[in-house]
Amino acid sequence: MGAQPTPGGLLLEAEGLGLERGGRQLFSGIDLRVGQGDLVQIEGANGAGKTSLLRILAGLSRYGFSGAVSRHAPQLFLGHHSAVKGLLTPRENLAWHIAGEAEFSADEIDQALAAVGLYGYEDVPSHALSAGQHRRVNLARLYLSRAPLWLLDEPFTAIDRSGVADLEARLALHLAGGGSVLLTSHQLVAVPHPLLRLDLATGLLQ
Amino acid sequence: MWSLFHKFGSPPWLYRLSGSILRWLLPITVIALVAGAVWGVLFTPPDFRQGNSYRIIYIHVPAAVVALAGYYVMAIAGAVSLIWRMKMADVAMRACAPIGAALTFIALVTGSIWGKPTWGTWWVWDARITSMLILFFLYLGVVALYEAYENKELAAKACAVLSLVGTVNIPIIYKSVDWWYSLHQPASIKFTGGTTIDPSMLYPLLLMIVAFYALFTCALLLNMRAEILQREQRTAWVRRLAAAGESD
Amino acid sequence: MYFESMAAALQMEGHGAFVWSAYLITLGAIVLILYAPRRREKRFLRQLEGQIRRSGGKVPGAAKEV
Amino acid sequence: MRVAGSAAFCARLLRRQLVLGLRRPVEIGNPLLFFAMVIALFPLGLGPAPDTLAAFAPGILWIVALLSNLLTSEGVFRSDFEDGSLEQLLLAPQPLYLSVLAYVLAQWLLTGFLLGLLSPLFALMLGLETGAIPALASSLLLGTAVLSLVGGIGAALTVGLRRGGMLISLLILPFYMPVLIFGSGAVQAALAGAPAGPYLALLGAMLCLAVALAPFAIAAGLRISVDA
Repeated sequence: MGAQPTPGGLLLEAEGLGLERGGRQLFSGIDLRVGQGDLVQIEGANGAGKTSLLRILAGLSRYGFSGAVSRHAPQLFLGHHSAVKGLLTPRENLAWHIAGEAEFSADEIDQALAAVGLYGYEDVPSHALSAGQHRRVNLARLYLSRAPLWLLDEPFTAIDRSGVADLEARLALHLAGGGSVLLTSHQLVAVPHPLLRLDLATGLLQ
Repeated sequence: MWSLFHKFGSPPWLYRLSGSILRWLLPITVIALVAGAVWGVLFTPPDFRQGNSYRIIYIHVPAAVVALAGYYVMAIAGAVSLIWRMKMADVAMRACAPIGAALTFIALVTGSIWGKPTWGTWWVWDARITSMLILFFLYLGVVALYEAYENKELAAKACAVLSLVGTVNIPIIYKSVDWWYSLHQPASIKFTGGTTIDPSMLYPLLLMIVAFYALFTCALLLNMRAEILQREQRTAWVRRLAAAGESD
Repeated sequence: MYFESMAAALQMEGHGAFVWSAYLITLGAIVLILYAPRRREKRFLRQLEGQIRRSGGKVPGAAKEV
Repeated sequence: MRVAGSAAFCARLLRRQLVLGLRRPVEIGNPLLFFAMVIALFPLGLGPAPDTLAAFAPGILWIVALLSNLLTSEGVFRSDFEDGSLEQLLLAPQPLYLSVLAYVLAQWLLTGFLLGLLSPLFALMLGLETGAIPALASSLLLGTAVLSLVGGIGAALTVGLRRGGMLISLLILPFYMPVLIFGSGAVQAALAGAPAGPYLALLGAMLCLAVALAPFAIAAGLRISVDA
């Protein structure tokens, strides 16, 4: 964390990653180098270990895998859970989510919420919002974060079509600015940017 | 040194090594246990205050001493597992808990039996027995935590953290229980001054303590062997071993 | 030997029952902690051997070579 | 970009935890209610004779405080684990040591601290001599802080498990015992007319040790639990 990108612009390196769960080899021999401006989609069937791989790369899983990961840049990880507290308002939730990165003013927070279509919902208790809106609170981080590498686990679930389009536009902007995105998704990602696919079954990057 | 450390991380090597150690250590342990027990029970004079019941000391004290030491062995294995992520340290830690619990159990039961002729009751909240009881709970806690985790690798890490917390706490628990006992109990029940034990009683006791340490080592190695095989059941060396139909 | 006869050793001036029962219980516990893992190991190897024979020399799921 | 300072981050976390607690006032009341109810069980079980109750009062008050702390410790990390907040906390660049300290401090403020403040009331119900009440309140304030820190270790290790509730008591109760011994010892000393200072000093020493070491164990436990 907080390390600088290598001279070659590498943000994340992984070598020979393998994972065994319950006596079954989920994947093995995964080599991955993510540089600036890379968009990587991790592909695989249900239960192939996409989320597990992402958690290993993020540093949440520390035990039970083989291989090595080196992180050269700050990361932003969005997992399955929205991390939204029902008792807090979207504004409070977002302010806390982003608190680890930097201090943001109330205006910046509100603008980010507006960008994900939550204008007018800033002060509603979050338990009154839908699952999709929770997800949007979570995605609003992407409008504030300045971490160069994003690790997104199924970012398109639970949001509607316009939300997907907004998110894709945001990803494109991030990539154009030299940022990188690593994501798992079942659907095609329509971003006008070269897409690398990592197939978990074969370990090949295309 | 470093290469030896790596060897300890290798299951087949550890399995073979433990086999050759056990081949001579196990008979020696049994002989020492029998010799110490016979010496203590039949060839020592009785205690002038407690008479013959004190002969239980030859199993009670060694079991208590080794049970406590076993907790520290477990914690050290846990620390190795956390710091160097050595899988064989997980195995050793896992193996310590049931043995330690069994030894604590021996110490508790023999202490209770000893209490009946000495104090006229099966259970006294005496400092040593109370500390032993708490140690027993600590061991059972480690076993329970291990069993509660489905992922056994994480189970071992969690138990390692717990046993390290225990090592910090055990001296505090022992001291506080000692202090609590001296506050609440009149001095009349006090016995075994400890400092003035006759050599004729001391030597068999020392022999038994050494024998119990050896017993702990044997049980630890045996448990580790069983655990290693189960963890490595899909590897070629275990398959060859099983196909050959022998265990050494 | 401290005691004059075997009977005296068993009796121990009234403390015999306590001392001997303590030793017997300990013996039982020691046998158990030494025997249980040994039995676990033997049984496991037998099981595995049976598995190998049934599947014609291969263990299902055996992947790693060491 | 300037990374948010650790102190500011912790203050924010502490405020968040307190806000979350205060928005559910009933949940703050629950441990106190539990405390009152269990206290009420003792006269029913032991008989209402004031002498008996007063003699057992230090032990009763301390044991019940310990149990109510145990019950609240279990849930410190539960909801944050379930909704994914904990993952984000572990990934934050700020030291986890300070973050978990903020968690435990918030939990203590909402349980042990309030219990310590309200304990004179319960002491009077059991007929504890008024002279021993300062010792009771101060020993509870110090002691429950230790209990919260130690309980946090159990909570961190079991938060990922489905059947954590019973397990945490098995893991943690042995570690509570020294606190119980010195806590009730302080009250008994005060009852006997002896100074309670040495006991409080010992509890204070335990608190220092717990503050220094427990957050490491809690942090390690959380990393293991989130890994699962």
